Amino acid sequence: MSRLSQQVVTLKIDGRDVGARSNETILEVAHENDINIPSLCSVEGLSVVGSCRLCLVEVRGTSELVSACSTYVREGMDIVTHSERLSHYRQTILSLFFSERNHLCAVCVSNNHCELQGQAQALGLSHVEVAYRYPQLPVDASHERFVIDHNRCILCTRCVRVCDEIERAHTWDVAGRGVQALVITDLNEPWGSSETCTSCGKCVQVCPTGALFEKGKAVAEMSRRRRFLPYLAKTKEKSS
Amino acid sequence: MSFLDLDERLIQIAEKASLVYSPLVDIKTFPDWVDLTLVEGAVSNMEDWEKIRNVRQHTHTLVSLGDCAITGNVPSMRNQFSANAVLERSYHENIELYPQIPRDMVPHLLARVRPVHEVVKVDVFIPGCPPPADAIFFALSELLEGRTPDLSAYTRFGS
Amino acid sequence: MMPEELTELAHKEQTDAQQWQHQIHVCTATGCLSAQSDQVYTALTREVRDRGMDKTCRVKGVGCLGLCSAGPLVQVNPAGTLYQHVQVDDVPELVQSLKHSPVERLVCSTDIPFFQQQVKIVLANAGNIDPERIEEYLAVDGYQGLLQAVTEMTPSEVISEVIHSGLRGRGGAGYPTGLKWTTVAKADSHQKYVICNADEGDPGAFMDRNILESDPHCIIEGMAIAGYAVGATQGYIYVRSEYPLAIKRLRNALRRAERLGVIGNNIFESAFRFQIDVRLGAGAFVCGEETALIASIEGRRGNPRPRPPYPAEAGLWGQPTLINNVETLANIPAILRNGGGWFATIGSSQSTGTKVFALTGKVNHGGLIEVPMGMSLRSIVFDIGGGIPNELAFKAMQTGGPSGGCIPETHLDMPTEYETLNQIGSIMGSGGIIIMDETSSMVDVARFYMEFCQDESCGKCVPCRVGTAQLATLLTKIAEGMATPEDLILLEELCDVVKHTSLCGLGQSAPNPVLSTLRFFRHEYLAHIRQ
Amino acid sequence: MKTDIARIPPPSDDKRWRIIDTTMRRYGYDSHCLIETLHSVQEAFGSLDDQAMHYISATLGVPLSQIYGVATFYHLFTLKPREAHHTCVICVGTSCHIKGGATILSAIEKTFRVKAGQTTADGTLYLQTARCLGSCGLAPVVVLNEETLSKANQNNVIQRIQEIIRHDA
Repeated sequence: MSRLSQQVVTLKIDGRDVGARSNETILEVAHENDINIPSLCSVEGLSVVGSCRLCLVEVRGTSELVSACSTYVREGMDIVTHSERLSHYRQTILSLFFSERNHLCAVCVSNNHCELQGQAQALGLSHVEVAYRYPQLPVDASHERFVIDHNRCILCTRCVRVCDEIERAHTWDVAGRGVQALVITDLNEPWGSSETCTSCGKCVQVCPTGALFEKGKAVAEMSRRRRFLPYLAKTKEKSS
Repeated sequence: MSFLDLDERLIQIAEKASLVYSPLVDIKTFPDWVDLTLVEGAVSNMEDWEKIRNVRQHTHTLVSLGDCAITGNVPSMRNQFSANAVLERSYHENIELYPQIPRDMVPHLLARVRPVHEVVKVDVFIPGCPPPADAIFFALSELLEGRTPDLSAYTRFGS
Repeated sequence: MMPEELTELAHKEQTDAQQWQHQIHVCTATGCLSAQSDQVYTALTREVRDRGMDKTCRVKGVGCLGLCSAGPLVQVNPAGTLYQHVQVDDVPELVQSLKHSPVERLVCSTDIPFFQQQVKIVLANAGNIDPERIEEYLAVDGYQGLLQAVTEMTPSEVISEVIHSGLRGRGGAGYPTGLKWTTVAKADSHQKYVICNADEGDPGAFMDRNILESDPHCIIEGMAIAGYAVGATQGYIYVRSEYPLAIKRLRNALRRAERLGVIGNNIFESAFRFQIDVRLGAGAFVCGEETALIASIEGRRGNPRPRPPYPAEAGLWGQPTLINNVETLANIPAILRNGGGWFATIGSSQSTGTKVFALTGKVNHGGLIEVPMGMSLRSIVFDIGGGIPNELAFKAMQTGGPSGGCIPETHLDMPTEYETLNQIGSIMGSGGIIIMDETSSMVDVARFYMEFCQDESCGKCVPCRVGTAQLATLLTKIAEGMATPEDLILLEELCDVVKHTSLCGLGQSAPNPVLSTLRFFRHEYLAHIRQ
Repeated sequence: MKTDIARIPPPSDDKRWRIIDTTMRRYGYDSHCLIETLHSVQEAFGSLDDQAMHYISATLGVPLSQIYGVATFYHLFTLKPREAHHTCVICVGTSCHIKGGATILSAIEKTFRVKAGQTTADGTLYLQTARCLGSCGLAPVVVLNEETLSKANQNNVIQRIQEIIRHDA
């Protein structure tokens, strides 16, 4: 989503005057100014999907909420990133994530490194009001180095995007729809027998939860390295 | 156990509150009225179910302590299967000598393990597996002062 | 083709039509076909031939005659006698009667409000012309609007005519059509597209299908005019694959239109060229959403994406794209022929023109209707619909399908307008109206729609993916009498979250049926709650 | 037009592959025609199997997982062939629901011991639900093989199914 004309604009975020280029999103400008807006699906260097809905913010003068990751800044915008209403919405959205699959932080490889767990703490989610769904989901450990545990997947599609946009293998995609959706490799074959997977491991590094992890990691041992992403994204931009 | 990790701070708390019912106290029936109850663990069987409803009836402020009480945590892993399948697996499939499902003495399993707040109203939640002593101390201090604690700086799911 | 040829062909067809003493119109739209009207058609054709009447009497398959609940319908012209529930066995008697008086036992009175109170613009040709013959469309001034636009008007003049008409999107939201056209026209790009959204997915709605089956050329003409106005050369019609007859007639109509040269290169000897392709859906309600529809035409999963940018700026393959619903486009030829001012006199000031509805459920006269905007809801139910059968009481009127709401008796005197329907917690929607009597459970209706939304959620954003599933679970719990007062509070809270945080219209409007039934029929929910 | 991808031969001599190829050729072997191609396979073969998806992937240059994603997103596509002698489609659209479509569905499920979306154990009857068949004026509607039963009720539908099954025997 590049824009040809780049202008300098000024706007307000949480009452602070900030300057930005018109081809930047609200989320980018907020981060540049050390204003934290929660998000789970967006990650620097990958395309924007706007699916986690945690980065919704209020724009004064309009009634609709907009996702900060997918909305470009405009001159004179007056943005509110934290309010009682937003905080209630964000907590409920997190509850929906937790209720959807089987997230057991205590026994998860990503315990203390997990973005979902981190957001729950940051947003003060003390418990989940909606009923847990307890779906039966598979764990695929057929790959020689990695494992996917669908019980912990939040369908942010970071793995799908990094595989397609950076590694250009497009081994991952989403199958099915609605609450039945699952990330899959190739024709829903075991990951280990995928003909297209290059075993580069980028998907594992971008996963926000414990869904994708390296074999041999025990509880709380799975931390991620993502420094490669902005650099590779830039290289890709230059070459295209 | 985490509660005991409060160490010498236990004394501070003991100055303001008395412990009337606990696995550590030799009283078999729940008292008529208590100001504050900390409850651990998920609701798994009929005995838990009846117990927690009784506790709720006789408690002013009910606190879910730890992930099992709040999320179901590890005990809830059986929820992907039916209660019968779980019994079958535990008492038949994995047993070589006299496999049988116990009918007496063992409480009847609920179809699903449930977090405490799905069964009764819960007032305060202290997540963590286990919740750190600091979180428990902060929560108790605040509650004893009549305030509702915000624990996000002290603990989280899993922590 | 030359403009003169068009007039000549139309004239020839009009003259030919006059030679027939009788024309028997048999409804061959899906509604009547599912009551075996095709067999009636064949039997009539054979009977007329066997009696040697095929020089004076023509049997013709036509589009929807409207009163679907009384199908198969047959109309004998020029007398205009309408027959209902016609069976193959009735055919000899019917043909015999042409020389005498009508077969009384089969006659369906056209004096009833169902027929008298309708105003037909979009459905003017439905039931009158054979949708498989382009000549018949030409004979009723077909492609004259396009001719006028291309040969006498500039694109901006065409747009001002549409603005002047006050036409608003008939897909549901009611966005001003002229404004949408202006945005696409102003977008700076060499390549633009026009898409006709025929992915009609609301259960209980079949307006677009019947328009496509009854009068496919008016959509083609409407699209070509739109293409001329906004500067597009390529159009796509995205049709549900569940509509095989509509697809067949549309493809046939496109072939005829191409052969005649009313679409293609150098239309009417001008520099304007316009192509149309048909693209099929594959069973995904969410593809009615603009950005999901675009993804689907591009061959991808029908996942919506955040807007802006709107399709008018960056749509199909990133190019400016105009997306209009079938009924919206079907109004365009008439607006061009008669002028925007004429159109604006019909209906009410904020909602001009007519609206086509599929009227079904517990109502005496169900079918496809077209009424002027502003008509009271009560008239639709009790005059046109003829009231509730079996002497039961009216309970609610559902409009807008899974995105709409249920309107109780107390609000029936409201006029049919976009704004008023929004005020009472429903929407105009694409035009499905389902009438419910006192035996219908509103909790059950709310659950029905929520399960629909859960099934149709694409799964991209979490409020819709998990929220609709949670809402459906809660509604089931309520319907089964297992819910507590806290569950009802949670239900309302979740509705609020799903409505305001979902990514696209499907999720944002999914709670509407629950919210509107809670608003007007709260007591039914409370009756289910365990205290 | 895609020129960079070498054309690969169809998976077998089956003449139906020509239809698939014609569809792809009509769109210049462009990846955009994935859904049209899947329609074409579904129509010719009745379902989309791995072999077909591999062929389309190689010919259109669309990744395998993307094809699988699209094929499972749209409900019209099926990955496994349905083999039943008779198909019964119950409309569960709003009008039919209000007028008793659900009752008919549960009666059939009970009588023939089959769930919607499944085939009976003996393979005689495949039971399916449809969102809306668009014949709302004639609700409730049931489609038995090619035959449409309008204003249906559980008795006449069950009777008709039994007749059809008996006719086979």
